[in-house]
Amino acid sequence: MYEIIFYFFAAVTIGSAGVVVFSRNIVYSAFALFFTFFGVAGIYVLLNADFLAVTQLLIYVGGILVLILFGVMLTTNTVSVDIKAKSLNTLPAVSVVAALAGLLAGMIWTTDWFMSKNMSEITAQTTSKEIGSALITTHLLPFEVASVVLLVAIVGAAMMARRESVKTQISNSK
Amino acid sequence: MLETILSNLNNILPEVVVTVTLCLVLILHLIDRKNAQNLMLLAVAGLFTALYVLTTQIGLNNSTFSGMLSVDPFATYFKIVIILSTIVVAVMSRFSDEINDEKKTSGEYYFLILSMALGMMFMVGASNLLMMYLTLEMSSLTSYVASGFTRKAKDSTEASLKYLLYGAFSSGIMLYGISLIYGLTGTLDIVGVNHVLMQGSSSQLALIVASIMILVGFGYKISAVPFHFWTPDVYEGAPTTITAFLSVASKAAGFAMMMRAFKVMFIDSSVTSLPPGAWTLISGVHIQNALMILAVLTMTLGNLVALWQDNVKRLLAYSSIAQAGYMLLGLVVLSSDGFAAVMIYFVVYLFMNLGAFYVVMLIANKTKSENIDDYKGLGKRTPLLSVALAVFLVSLTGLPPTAGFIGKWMIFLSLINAKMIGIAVIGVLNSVVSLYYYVRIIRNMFLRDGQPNEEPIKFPLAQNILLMSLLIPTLYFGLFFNELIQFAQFSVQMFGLK
Amino acid sequence: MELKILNIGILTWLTFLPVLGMIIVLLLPKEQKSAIRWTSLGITLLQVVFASILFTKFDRTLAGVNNADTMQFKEVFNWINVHSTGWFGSIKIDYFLGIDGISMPMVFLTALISCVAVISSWSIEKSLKGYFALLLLLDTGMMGVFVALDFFLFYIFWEIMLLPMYFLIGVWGGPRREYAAIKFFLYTLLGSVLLLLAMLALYFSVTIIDPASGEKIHTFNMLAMMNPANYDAGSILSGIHTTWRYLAYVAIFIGFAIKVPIFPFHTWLPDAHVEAPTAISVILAGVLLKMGTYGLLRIGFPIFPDAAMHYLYPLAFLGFINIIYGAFCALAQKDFKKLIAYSSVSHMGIVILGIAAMNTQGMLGGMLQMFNHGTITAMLFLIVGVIYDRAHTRGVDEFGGLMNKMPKYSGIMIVAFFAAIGLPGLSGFISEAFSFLGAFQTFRWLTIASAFGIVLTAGYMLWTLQRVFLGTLPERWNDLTDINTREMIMLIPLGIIVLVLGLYPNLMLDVMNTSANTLVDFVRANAGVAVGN
Amino acid sequence: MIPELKIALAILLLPLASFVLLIFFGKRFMDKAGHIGAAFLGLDLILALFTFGSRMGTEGKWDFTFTWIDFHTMVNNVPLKIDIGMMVDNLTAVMLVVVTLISFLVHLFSLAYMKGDIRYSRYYANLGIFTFSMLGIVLTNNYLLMYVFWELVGLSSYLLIGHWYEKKSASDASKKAFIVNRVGDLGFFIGIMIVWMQFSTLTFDGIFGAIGTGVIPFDSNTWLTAAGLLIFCGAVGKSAQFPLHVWLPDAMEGPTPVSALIHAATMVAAGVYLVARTFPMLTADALMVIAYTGAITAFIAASIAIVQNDIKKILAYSTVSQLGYMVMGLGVGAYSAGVMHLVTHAAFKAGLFLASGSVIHAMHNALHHQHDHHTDAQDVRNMGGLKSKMPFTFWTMLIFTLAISGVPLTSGFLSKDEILAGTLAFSHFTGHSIIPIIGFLVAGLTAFYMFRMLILTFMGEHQDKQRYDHVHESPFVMTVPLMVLAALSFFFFFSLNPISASHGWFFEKMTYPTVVVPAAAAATPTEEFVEEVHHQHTMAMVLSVGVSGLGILLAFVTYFWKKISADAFEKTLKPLHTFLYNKWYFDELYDATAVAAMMGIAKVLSWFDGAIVDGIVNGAGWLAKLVSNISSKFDSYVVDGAVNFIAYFAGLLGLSLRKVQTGKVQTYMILAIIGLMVLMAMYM
Amino acid sequence: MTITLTHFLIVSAILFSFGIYAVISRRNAIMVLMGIELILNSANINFLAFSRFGGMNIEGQMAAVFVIILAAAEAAVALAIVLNIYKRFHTVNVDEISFLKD
Repeated sequence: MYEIIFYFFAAVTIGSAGVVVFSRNIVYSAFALFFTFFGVAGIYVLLNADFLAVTQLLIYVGGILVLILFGVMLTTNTVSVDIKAKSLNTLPAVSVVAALAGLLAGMIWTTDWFMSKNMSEITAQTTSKEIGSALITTHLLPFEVASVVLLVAIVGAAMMARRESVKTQISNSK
Repeated sequence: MLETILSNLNNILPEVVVTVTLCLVLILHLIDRKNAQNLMLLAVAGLFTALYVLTTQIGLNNSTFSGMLSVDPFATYFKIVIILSTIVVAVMSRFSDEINDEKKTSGEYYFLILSMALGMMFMVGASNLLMMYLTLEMSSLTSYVASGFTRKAKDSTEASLKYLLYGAFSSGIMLYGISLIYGLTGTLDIVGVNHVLMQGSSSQLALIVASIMILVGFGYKISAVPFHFWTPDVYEGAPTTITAFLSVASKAAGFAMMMRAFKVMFIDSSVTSLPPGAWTLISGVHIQNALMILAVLTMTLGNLVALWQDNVKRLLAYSSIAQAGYMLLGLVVLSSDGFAAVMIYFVVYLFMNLGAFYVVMLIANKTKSENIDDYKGLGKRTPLLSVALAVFLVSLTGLPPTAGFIGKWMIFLSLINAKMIGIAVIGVLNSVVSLYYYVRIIRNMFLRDGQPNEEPIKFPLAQNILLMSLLIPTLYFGLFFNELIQFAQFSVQMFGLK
Repeated sequence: MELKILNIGILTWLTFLPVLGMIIVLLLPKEQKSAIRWTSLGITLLQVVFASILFTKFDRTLAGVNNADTMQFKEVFNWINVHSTGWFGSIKIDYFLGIDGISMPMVFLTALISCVAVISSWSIEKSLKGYFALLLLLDTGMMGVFVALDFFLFYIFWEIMLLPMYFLIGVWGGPRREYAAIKFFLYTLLGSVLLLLAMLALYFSVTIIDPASGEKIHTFNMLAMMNPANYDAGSILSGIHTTWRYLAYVAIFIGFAIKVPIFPFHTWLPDAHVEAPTAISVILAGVLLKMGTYGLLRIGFPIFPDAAMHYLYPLAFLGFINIIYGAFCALAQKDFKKLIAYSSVSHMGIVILGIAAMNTQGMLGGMLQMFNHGTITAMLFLIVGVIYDRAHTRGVDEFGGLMNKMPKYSGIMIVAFFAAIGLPGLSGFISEAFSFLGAFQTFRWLTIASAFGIVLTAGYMLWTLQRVFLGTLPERWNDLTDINTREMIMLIPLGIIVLVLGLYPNLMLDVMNTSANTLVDFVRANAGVAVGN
Repeated sequence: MIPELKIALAILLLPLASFVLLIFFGKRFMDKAGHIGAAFLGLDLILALFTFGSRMGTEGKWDFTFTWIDFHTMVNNVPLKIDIGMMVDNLTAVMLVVVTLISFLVHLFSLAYMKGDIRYSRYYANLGIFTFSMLGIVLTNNYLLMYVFWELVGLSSYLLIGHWYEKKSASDASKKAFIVNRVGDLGFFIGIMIVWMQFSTLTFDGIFGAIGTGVIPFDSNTWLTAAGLLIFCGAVGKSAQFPLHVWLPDAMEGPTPVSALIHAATMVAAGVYLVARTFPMLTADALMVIAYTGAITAFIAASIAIVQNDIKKILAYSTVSQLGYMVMGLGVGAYSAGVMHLVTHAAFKAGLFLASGSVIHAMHNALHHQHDHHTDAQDVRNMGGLKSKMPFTFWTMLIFTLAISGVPLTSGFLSKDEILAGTLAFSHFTGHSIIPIIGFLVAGLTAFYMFRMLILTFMGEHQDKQRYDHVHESPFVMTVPLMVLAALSFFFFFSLNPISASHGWFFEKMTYPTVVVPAAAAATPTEEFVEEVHHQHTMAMVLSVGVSGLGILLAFVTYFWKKISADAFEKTLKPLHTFLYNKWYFDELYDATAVAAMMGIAKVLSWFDGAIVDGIVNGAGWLAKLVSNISSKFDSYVVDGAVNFIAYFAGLLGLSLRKVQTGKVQTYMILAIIGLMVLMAMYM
Repeated sequence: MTITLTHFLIVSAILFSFGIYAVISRRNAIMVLMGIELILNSANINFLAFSRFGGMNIEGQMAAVFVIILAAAEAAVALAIVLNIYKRFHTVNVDEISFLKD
């Protein structure tokens, strides 16, 4: 059962990621990304990370994906049919990525990872509580820093995106 | 629990001060949207307070927040560098026409500067890979926005996009590398990683892949070849003040983090036969050779390409790549000498590089140009500024009696001490090459005549005071570097190491 | 021997007087042209006075060279003192000045040439203030090089000269000044970075006991570097005839060779000389070139006696090439200044040949030739400058018959030219003769071959003399005027020195003799001594 | 220092004082400068005569040596120092008189000859420094000072030859003289180096003393020979010996009294003096070379002199020839004869030059009177029949010509005779009979060309009647020196026996120096040689009078009685005549070889310096730029998709540095990943 | 066949490769951003997998939490910048925005 679920989610994740990457239509890509995030969330569940799975769905699907869709809509002339996004550097990209993937595969097969000795003892259990307590004890500082990061991101994004009365610009150096 | 948190807070008091200041800046901006002067003064006041608090922390050597952050002399030293450069950049921004044109968002501007500084201050102390990633991202995110600050200019916008894409890409790879380290050791704490690695691992390949992937993130931050490509474009496009800030503070933070990460994670403390200050890597970690290659490539490429530049900012961008190459030499040595040399270099670099950018900015204010050809005849029009720029450039070349010489001297001193003479030769030859393009600017200023009947350029006193406060240390440290070396050598201590 | 004025040592005065002058000049308003000139002149004259005092008070019997006790007018202050932090150990750098027979003549020469250069710069109008400020800074750098006994200090002074020189050539020079200036700058920097590396390697190889704290520290003290006992066993430069020692010597040699300049490294010189204003050519030829050979004597030979002895023949061979090659190149020149520049290459070759002999006569000859070439070439460049000021051309073939038109000028010119030819009775002869006599003892055939240089020298000098001064005066030069008092004032003292040293070389030889003997003995004695074992 | 040496020092310094006075204050004295110079020299002459007198009465020599430079160090357990000093022996004393006398007479003669010259005082100043340097050579007791004064003589001759430097030919000649002399001096200097290296002393006594004890340079007789010959090189230059004789005829561009002083009597004789001084250390081989050098010089110069038309050129070549004679004499071992010929020749050759100066002076005045600026005042073909117009000049000239031709009762006969006897003795000992053959041949030639000159100048018809009318005898100050010198050209000043000098005071005082080179001394024992010279004397006398008479007769037949047509002779032997007239093409040969080679090398090296050495440096800079800019050829657009995979990677690698910065952020990323992969690959 | 760590790592590696590919080959800036999200997700899978198989080590999960937070922040900033670009250049094709270059 566990295997079937894993393969299912793995297939969803990789398949949709393939669509994201190779689709020529950016809107398709954006929608395919939803399935990727979903698949990843499923894998999280398989990895005993229930809290993370939910967070993944909430933040990625509810937040980031929406942002990306906004981006797609705002930057694409939807009236015209031409919302295709071409790729470039195909050949070098393929070769580089192939080499990288090969390297990673080789590494994964050969490496002796840090593994718990008694895998059987690990049972499915919720980690929300642990995460919660870690956030205010051991990971308090990252937590606070993350809050500042979010503040900065909000202020920065707002400042960047705020529409100005557009004048014709003259670049100052070129 | 609360006591622990409070005592921890005491350790990050400078960061807290900066955080409070950035909030105050935001609030002040909401109250009074027009007055950039007050914002600047507030920011600078906050930074000086933080600096004062920092000075009380000198000598502190402990770890806080469950090992997330180290507050040790090493971090304090770099924090001082960062705060000093933030102060200079903040003051400098007041004199920048580019920034002053964006009056309405000056609150955000100082907020960004301060939050960049904050991120960097955390970077230098971070002693957990997660914390490192987090703070790196924090300073990067603000940098992306800051380099696109002058939204009217196309260049600035383009710079921010390139910076964003390249930065996110690099930090993504770094994150993957961090995850592999986690997989190998089961921990993200760098001291913990070190302990696990010390026990010996048969997984050479994963270790190499992980460490080099992490190197990508650091390399991008310090603009080391071949991860430097964003640097010239961003430096050219971003507002000059931000460029200056990125070239000094951001690089300092990146170096500090990298030095800490590599030294703490990969040091083999079981080897005791070495002379004091020297250390050795855990077998199977080949970071030294990688750094050596990076260093040589970085300085060579930076210098060779800088020969071709006509835009002074871009030229300085390549020059700062080359400077990063020299600093990397200090890491290659694998000894405290090298680290101390890098640290000394940063103080020196702070003054000379900020000085150079400051002069370039002032000149661009008046002439609206950063092209090297428009520097012709400046020696006559504004002698003080031209002489100052000449001194900064000479210092960047590394000629006595400027501070730049001391920086390079210490680097080569540590290299020779480690008998890495081949590398040292490449280094000095590079500095000869660098002379050529630095002198091009000097030549245009003094040896060439500008357009006829150009008016002399005058600068207000305040701007000259800032200039002097950069110029005088550049000369002073060239002759009296006693305390500087002493302080740097004292500050090489890192928490978690004997 | 100590000499203090206002409780500050005389060598410090000598070295930093020009800096004082520079500050005064910078503070003076731009319009006060004559005040700036007179300040510079006053400062350099004072320097000459101090140097003369030094010259008279100098104890001729003390050798110096490798012995701190016999160094004279010593000044030692601790400059940099980083306490031991366990890694480098303590870093201690001393402000260590002192002179011996090797540096004394050079100190005097520097003061003299600087003063002459100021006088010959009197007619400079363009950015006068900057010019004199830079000239004075240059003066400090030159003087510092000759009095510093700490390698680090030496290096600082060595490099301080570069920038003023760059500007002085680049701003006030001839049409191709930029090219010449950057070429000079790059070349010299290339040499000095190699010097830097060798210096650092030496630093880590030498350990002394710090008299203050009793701990073992590395040092930049040149004299300590000369003592074989101070080398750490197993350090980079320990041992004898090791690759590292050879490499370090070669690095140092290239650093100095570029300055001399020795054959393959000389191409900056003609350009720099031709483009530089007269006063700067005078300084270049008069003082800067000597730094190279001085460096070899002060650093190259005594610190690396084994390598120096090993490379003695190549050194002499380069000297031979310099002599012949420089003379041939001079023969082909049509530009008066370039001709003199190449003659410098040739004459410095004699210095190289002399010191490569590594015996008393050669060494003394070489050292004396350093001084003599300084004065003679300074005269030659001033002579070119005088004519250039009037005619605004330096083409040798464009002149003729000046002897009648400018009799005083021609009289002085004859002294300078024949001194350069090596006519007995003028200073050039003694030093050339000693150099050859000394070199002949060590390198028989090479010296015979080199001696052909004296025929070539006579050839190009007399040919030039004929083309410029003899024959008939072209009509366009009918309104040339003879030299004025100011020009006389700068040329006559040099002429007198040339004459006096020609008749009574002991005046200078006495000063150098003890040190030269000691240096030769030291190098010969230590060539076979392994260091650090 | 003994008082006599103090006087000698005064003799040395008086001309210097004259020089200093005239060079700095010459302008003030106006036309009195000459009188001042002459006065100084007059005093000098008196002192020299006094020294000569007291010297001749004593034995040994007066010597004074002091340490000039002490190196305060030891070499081979000998303190290293340079000793210099002065000495007066018989040779010196004679030379002192010769130099001061001729110089004084030239000063006197010039009072009229140089009157009105634009650089009158400079001329006298230069005469002063010349005399000073010449006396220095004579008075010194070591090679260093010898070399010093040697060079100073070169300088003063440079100044004097180039006195009329506005003339290109004059400045060329002065330059040529100095440089050719330098070539010789180079050898001299190298010789000194060898000597110094071996003996660490440069005094004659020190060196000869050391050689006498068997010490020789580098333990090699070859090196000793070489040292001697190298020092002899100095003499080759100064005394215009083959192959460096080319400068002397050109040097006639100087004023004629200068020629008399420098190029007849003193400076050129310095070389002979040098050989005489060095004589003790010359090996048999060295002497052989010297003898041949002298013989060849004597012959070449005599052969050229026959066909010259310029009166001064004829005298110049005759001087070269006679110098060759002296050198040959010394070379064959006839030491006293060589030195004696030096002295006698000084008197009559100076006389010849002064007389020719008198003629030229007169011709100049005549031509000037006619406003004729084209006719050469020195060409014998333009003269003729001056005998009656210039009786004093003619009669003195006749005496000089007889003397140089070696006619009995003259001084020239005595010295020449002894040299020829020496050559016969030499050939007897060594079998080199070519030397005496040349000796006699040259004696004949000399008589011929000298009388040719005399006849063409003074006898026969004048070429131009009008000009002839304007020729007048020279003034008193010019003829008096001629008469003094004429008197000195008779035998009784040197030996009371008119046919042999070997028992005269000169030979007694100027004894053969002790040869210190053991090998040379053994090869030709002095006593045997002197004996043999006596033996050959009659033979030499008969032969020499014979060939001289033949020469004179031939001259009269050809040019006075015109029984033989010189022109016809010239035409039949055209190639030979051209060859001789062009001085054996020596100048052309040197121009084509040595000078051209020098200039060629100079040009090539200068080009090399500019193009190659500099070019390499610039090329390195260019290469550095190229390395960073090679790119454009591998522009990233060229390699788009379809291109071969490997070529693409090669292109990417070759994409050099700068053009990589395309502005496309994704290219940057690819490069970063490639960098990453390369770094990883290095450890796998 | 049990699902081991390797399976998860392979999924993650594939995702990572896809991400890299998207980043370096897609012209549209938003596509590049999507690629970056893929990279971050792959790293997160790694963290969680190592956490799970390393004995439920909470550190991995904490890391993932923060990565998600940062991803959100980054996306916000990135979109703002992309919009800004679109305003200036009227395109979001990365290769067309290359005015700053050598």
